[in-house]
Amino acid sequence: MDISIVLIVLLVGALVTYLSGNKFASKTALISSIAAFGATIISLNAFQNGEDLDVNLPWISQLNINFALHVDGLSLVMLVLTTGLLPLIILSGFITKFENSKSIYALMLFMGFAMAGTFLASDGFLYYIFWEIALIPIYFIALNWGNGDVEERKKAILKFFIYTFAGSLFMLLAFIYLYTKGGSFDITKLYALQLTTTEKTYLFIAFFLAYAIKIPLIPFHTWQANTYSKAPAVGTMLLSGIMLKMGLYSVLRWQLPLTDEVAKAHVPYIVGISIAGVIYGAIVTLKQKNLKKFLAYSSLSHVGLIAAGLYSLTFEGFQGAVLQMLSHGIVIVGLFYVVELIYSRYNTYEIKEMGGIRIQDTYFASLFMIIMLASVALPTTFNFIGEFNLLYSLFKVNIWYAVLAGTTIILGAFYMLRMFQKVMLGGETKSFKKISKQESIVLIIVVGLTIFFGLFPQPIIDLITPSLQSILTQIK
Amino acid sequence: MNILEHVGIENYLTLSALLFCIGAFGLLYRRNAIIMFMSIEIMLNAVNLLLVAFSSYHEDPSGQVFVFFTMAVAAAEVAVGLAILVSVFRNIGNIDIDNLKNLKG
Amino acid sequence: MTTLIAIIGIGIFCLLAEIMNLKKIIIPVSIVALLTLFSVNLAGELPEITGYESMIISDKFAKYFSSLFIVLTALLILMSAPSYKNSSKLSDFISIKVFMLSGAVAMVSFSNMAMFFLGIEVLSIGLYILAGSDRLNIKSNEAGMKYFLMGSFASGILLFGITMLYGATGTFDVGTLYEASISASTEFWFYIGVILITIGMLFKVAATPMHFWAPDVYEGSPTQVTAIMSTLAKVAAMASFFKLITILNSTMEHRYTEVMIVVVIATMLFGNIMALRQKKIKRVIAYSGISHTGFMLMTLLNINAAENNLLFYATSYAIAGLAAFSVILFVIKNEDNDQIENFNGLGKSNPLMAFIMTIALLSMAGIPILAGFFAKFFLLNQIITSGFIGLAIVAIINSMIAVFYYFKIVVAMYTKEPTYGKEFANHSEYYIVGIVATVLLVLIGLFPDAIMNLI
Amino acid sequence: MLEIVFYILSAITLGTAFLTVVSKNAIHSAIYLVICFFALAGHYLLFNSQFLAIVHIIVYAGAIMVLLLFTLMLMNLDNDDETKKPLFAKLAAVFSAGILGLVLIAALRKAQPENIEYVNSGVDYQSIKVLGKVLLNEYQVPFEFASILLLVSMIGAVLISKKEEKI
Amino acid sequence: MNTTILLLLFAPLAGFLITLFFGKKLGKTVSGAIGTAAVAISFLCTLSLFSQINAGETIATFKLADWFSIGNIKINFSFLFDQLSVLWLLFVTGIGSLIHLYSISYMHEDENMHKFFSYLNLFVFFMIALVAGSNLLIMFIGWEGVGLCSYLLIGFWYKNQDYNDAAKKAFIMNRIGDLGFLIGIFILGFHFQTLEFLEIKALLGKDLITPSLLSIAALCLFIGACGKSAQLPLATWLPDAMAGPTPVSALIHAATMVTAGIFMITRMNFLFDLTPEIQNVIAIVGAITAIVAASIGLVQNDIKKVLAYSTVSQLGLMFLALGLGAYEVAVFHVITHAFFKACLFLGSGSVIHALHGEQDMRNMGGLRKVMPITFWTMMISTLAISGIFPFSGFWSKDEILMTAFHANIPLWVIGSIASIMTAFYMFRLMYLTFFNDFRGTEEQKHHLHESPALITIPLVILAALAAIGGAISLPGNSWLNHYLAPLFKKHEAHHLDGQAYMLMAIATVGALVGIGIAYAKYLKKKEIPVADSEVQGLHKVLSDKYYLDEIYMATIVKPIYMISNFAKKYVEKFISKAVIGLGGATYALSIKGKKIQNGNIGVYLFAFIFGMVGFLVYVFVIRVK
Repeated sequence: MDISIVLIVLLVGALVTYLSGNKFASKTALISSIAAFGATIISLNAFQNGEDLDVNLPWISQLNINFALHVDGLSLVMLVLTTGLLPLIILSGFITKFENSKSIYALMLFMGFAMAGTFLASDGFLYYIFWEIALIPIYFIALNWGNGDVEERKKAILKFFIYTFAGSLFMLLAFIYLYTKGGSFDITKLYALQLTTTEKTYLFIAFFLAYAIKIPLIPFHTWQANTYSKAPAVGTMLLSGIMLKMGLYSVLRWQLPLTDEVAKAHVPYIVGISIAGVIYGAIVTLKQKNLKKFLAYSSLSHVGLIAAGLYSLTFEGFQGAVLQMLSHGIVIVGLFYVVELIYSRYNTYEIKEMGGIRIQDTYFASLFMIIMLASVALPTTFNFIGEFNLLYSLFKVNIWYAVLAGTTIILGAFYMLRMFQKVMLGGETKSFKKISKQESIVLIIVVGLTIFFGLFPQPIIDLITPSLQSILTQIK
Repeated sequence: MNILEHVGIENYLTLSALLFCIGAFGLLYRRNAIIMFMSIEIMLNAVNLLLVAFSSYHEDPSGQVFVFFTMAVAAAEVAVGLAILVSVFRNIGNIDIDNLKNLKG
Repeated sequence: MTTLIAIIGIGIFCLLAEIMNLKKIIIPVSIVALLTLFSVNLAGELPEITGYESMIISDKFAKYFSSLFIVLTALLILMSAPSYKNSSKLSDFISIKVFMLSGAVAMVSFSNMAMFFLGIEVLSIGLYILAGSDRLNIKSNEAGMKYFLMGSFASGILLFGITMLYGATGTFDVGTLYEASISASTEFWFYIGVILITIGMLFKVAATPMHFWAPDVYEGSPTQVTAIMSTLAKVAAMASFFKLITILNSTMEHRYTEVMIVVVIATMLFGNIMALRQKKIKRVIAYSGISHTGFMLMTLLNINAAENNLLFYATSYAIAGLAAFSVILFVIKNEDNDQIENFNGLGKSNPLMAFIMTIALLSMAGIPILAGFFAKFFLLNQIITSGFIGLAIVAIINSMIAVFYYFKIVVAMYTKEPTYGKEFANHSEYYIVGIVATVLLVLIGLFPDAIMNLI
Repeated sequence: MLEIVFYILSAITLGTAFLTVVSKNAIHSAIYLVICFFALAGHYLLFNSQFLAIVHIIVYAGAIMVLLLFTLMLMNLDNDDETKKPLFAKLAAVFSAGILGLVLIAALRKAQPENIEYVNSGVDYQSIKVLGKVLLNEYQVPFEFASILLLVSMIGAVLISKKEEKI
Repeated sequence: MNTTILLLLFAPLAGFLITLFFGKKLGKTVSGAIGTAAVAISFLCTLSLFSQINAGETIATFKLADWFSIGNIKINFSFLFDQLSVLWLLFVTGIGSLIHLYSISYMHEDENMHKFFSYLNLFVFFMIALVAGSNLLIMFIGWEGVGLCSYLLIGFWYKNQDYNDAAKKAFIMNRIGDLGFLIGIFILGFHFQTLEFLEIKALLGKDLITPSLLSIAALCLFIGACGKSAQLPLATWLPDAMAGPTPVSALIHAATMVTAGIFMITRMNFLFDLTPEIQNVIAIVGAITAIVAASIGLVQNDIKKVLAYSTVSQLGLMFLALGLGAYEVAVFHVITHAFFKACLFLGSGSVIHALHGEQDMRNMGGLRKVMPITFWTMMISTLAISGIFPFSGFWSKDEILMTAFHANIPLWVIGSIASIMTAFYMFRLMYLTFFNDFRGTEEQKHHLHESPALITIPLVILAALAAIGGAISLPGNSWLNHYLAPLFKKHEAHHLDGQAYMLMAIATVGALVGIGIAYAKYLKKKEIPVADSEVQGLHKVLSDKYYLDEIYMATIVKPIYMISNFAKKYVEKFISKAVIGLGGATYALSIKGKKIQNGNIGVYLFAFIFGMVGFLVYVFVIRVK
């Protein structure tokens, strides 16, 4: 057995979903995604039993490109995130009636396939391919099933596509350059390359462009809010829950080890940019009127912190980043699901048109509140562990960085509570249909996961530690 | 007898170049499609002349053989060109190239 | 040589079939014949007629490019079948197309400049004719006229160049010319010849600043002819240009390279930028074709082992073009209206065709996992290996710009409401070509080795 | 002596070519062009390639020019109805043609081999016999291929000119 | 012992879960009973622990589970039961039980009563974690957890957006402190590679950290304490927090949660002892807070607001004591303060309950006769807080002032003045509420009644404790000092000499003066405070709380909003435009290009020829041979 089984399940799932027709598409998709998750868990188990799950098949012989997948703790954790969130996201699609649903569910699974591939690929070229094809399904999902005015949506999504595409092309250049130096795209060979500082600087910039856009870091973030607000909820979840993590993961897996020297020399600046993003994102979030944009900017702030942790080049930063990727992924899916639930009742994303929901559906309000509190990193939630690690790593770089980035716990509470107050609290204004049991499943899973891993994060830490250590050794 | 001993290849080169340029000039200067065709013929003939000159220069027959092909090409081109010209004329009633500006942008 | 003869045979068959009142079988037979020829040619089992190596050689380069041309022509003929269904000139059209193929084959397998020149003229004259073949349509006339005038001018320059080569060496033989090109004592006439030939070829492949004819001619020509121009003609010219450079200029001089770089950049930029605001699909394809020319020209900057890259790029580009044109033909139906609006709502009214078009455009835009991506990738790899990193950056900037207009069409297909009462040219031929091309695009993308290891 | 002939012929060639291009009446242009072709034939004769000269006359002055004239007559375009081109365009034409000529000649001059020795071995290389042999042996393939070219153009000319018949 | 500890920890959590999930089905009384029982169980467990520790048993550490590791630092769910934590738990759970009991009656009319109890139970759980945690991070869990509960309970009546604002403000201001706390944790964790209190204590002597960094760490922790214990400049949330139900004010915002800062500093006393300059800061901040809050309290008319400012002021006094290194004194005052302030709040709740939500003292009066139990219990507590012999407040406050006197005369002066003010405004409260005639509406008057037994029993118990609580640390023979001695650095006790008696006398006289003024003003002259609009001068400054809220609004919140608006409107647009501008430029080029492509074959040929000429010239003509 090897890890490609997960990819195959996802790909076949996408195909079967498409063929199953509109009527059964959602269920088929759910089953496929759960199957993929099951496969992941089995792989995880096998990995922990010491089995070798790697795949290495020749692909393009002339350029020495292989279909190579490598499994370590880090990639497994990201794989679990992907295949774990996918059923949740598909499930949260159930509250929306999609026209031509077979296509959207198939696209979602296909995107899951691409993203899983990104996390697993150990051949630079293969990695790039997966990275790039993940973009196509989300483009179509956002384009065809998005909301808002068609013209504006088109523009926003095209901007998103070109933006990210542009960034990744620079990454492709970087890879090709590396290939010309080493004659292979294999990650271990690339790690072993001896490059001059100038070369590394350019490589760093190329990678940085790709990842800074994907993550996104300021000032490359302007695609984000618009895309989030225009894409359908499931698309937004895929984007924010998993796709952003592709960028962060890649920083860890590719950028830092390959450009160690440069990254090390410029830690203060890059961490500075990231932290600026944290604060800027938080401040801009405050005044957002559209709930989806609100979450987009808050996400900007959160991922800024993750990026800062990564670029701090400390073990704690890496660990915190991985943990926070997971927790942010879980929580943001929950938040967007909440937004979609509200949308399904009120048919609006405008905050000012909401209010008085808690009084009508306290159950929903409680779940929302827990998710909201998790996103402000209350201790005992998963997010706290990540944020604690991240801030600690920044502290190791410079105490002032920790203080500045730490304002996120103040500002985060500020905007989140403000939003919660406006959306949920107050007297009854509009009638709100209580959420059904089925609708609450996603929220319960999210809440459960958040609290569970908030209390027992150590298994994850143990899983990722060896791979993070080896990356750190590579950098040092 | 070799004319090149008297005249020199450079003069033929210059002559051909000038003739070629006159052809090009005609193509640019005129708007009458038929005269533009003629200009093209002049250009091709300039090349023919040069081919013959070089053939003589190298005392090699292939240059002259090539002239035959050039002629064939010229004839073929003229035939096709005139066919197109005629259909243009049938459609718009004249052969002024400046009237053909529907395709642009 | 056998290939050429076989092709000409097929062409003559087309003409004879008309006389023998076998019009109905012309298209099927020629397609089957071409496909048979393709497979036999590709398998290398064609008996070779020896003794003509001084004129035609069938090396690997010639073999694989010829195969590409043959399969392209077969599909193009299939695709053009609906347009000629009721035409009394069917045999003329098909035979011209087949003869054009022979020209294209001559262009990649010549070993004497005469063959090259005749080949390119056969191809060009065939195109002049086809461009103007819609004789009652003023746009078609104009296209034919423009193409003819400018093409002849370019031919004149090409011929001048060949003459200069002859003047410097006294021969038209490729082998001798190659030796002359690497010899230090060659007269400088030779280089003038090289430059003039380059300029002529730049015209044929539509590179800036000799590209102006392309959009106009593409737009004016009947659509299936545009398909030929943007696939077969462009690819053949490109391959032939490549071959010429390998013969004449394998040790490329510094300044020549510089000029070529400028041309490449200008071509890519011009094509892409101009495509942005086009409203007509054929012009978009034309400009995008120009930008692809720019990409393909990059193979010339370092010709060592670049044949495969060119073959790959040419294949993926031409097949994507075929797929796109199958949909364009399907959608625009009559010639006068090829506005992009015609594609509105295609995603709903005909998902399959929309899908084919999407794949074609994505491939052209260079999105993985489609063939177009690998084409660009191999190319970038080549030029970065040769040290032209700046050029690579320009190339990827162009890829970004290209996404704009490709996606404009995609967006039109999926987000706009369909125009009601719009009828499509519902012919199975379009579906066949579209599906075959799409499958090929994906397959080539999945197994790029299949092409990359050929030459 | 031969030089003088060359210069006279050259003058005629260039002059008539120029007149072809600039004369307002298309018929006049055609006439000038015929003269130009004859002058070129004279050049060929100077090279002692009589066969080529004759073929040249037959093909160009005989066939091509007749075709052109015939078309002219057909369209009744002998009168000067060509509207004036803007001065700017004319100047641009003059300028660009001039600069092209200048550059071409400059390039050719620069490429001129320093010491040219003209061989005069007396070997027959341009008699009909030799040319025929070369054409039908060495150049057999292009020769045949040229026929394809002509075939294509023939089909094409018919294709474009013939009316579509309904079947 | 482990069972006891587990029960102690998880009884409130179980109560929380049961009341949260099944509260609605169980009904109000049952869920109230379950909630109360859960805390009572904890109290009993604590008692058991207390008796064990008091009997001289060793300190118990209890590791529940691993949590996570960060670098080499391992962080566990582990708990430390020593003298300090058990003592603290004792009054937390004790007072907590009483207040739960009280709430059964008090909240009976609220439809979400089960939720109220679940929140209270959750609070107690987090408070236990805060107090019993054996490392800084467990303490931090509790720290943030009680903040959350505070948020939930302040905004318990979430229909009113003002209450929600207050809740939000409390949470955010606490978070400012929490950031400080976190940074402090980072500094300690980084340098000691552990967060366990006992280990840090052991490692402190090993020179692992520079003194200046240690000071910074201490300062950061103190900032955390400031936030939680409502010290300046983070004090303004506490008065607003009175928006919550009165039992909440009593439990969270008077007796327990707000003293968490004092607990933390006491817990980390070994650290603060090494940083005298930070101790000075603490003392000064405490003193200033004491006097500022007391002065604001002088003019408040809302009964709960008066108590709130009094709480802030008393907390200031405790910090003063902490700053002077007298931890056991601070603890003593925390305990006595918990008794009498809880009693006062509950009493005021009883009053408010009787008046159906009326909180303005200007509309009260004469309640003495209708509500005798409430009156007497509150009177006892008022005497205690005013520092009248022999009530508990006298002993604890006196010790603080005495310590201040020995350390720094100005601080003593400030503390004394604050005490005088306390006596004044507390008696002002009593007079306005219970004496003279009733000033409310007829309807209210009609409904006036003494509260039911469930409300009065806790009042009586607390009043009793407020009266006699001082016994645990009488000067010269302090059980408390003795009990806590193992935790603190030894320092000499003040002798009970003449000076001490004199200070006691001065304090008592001061309190009596304050009471006298209040008596003269409000009982004799029957003055009623003027309406808010007529207030002016210094009075207005005090009434408007020195404009602290306005200043914060103008200097922090508004600018943030402004930046946010600016960023949203301009910066985002600008970046967006810059990006789109690139696209726009290419588009513009496209238009230009379309003009060149004008369909004129002449132009095309020109371009052709120029290209050709350029090529030739560049490559050939100007080439160096």
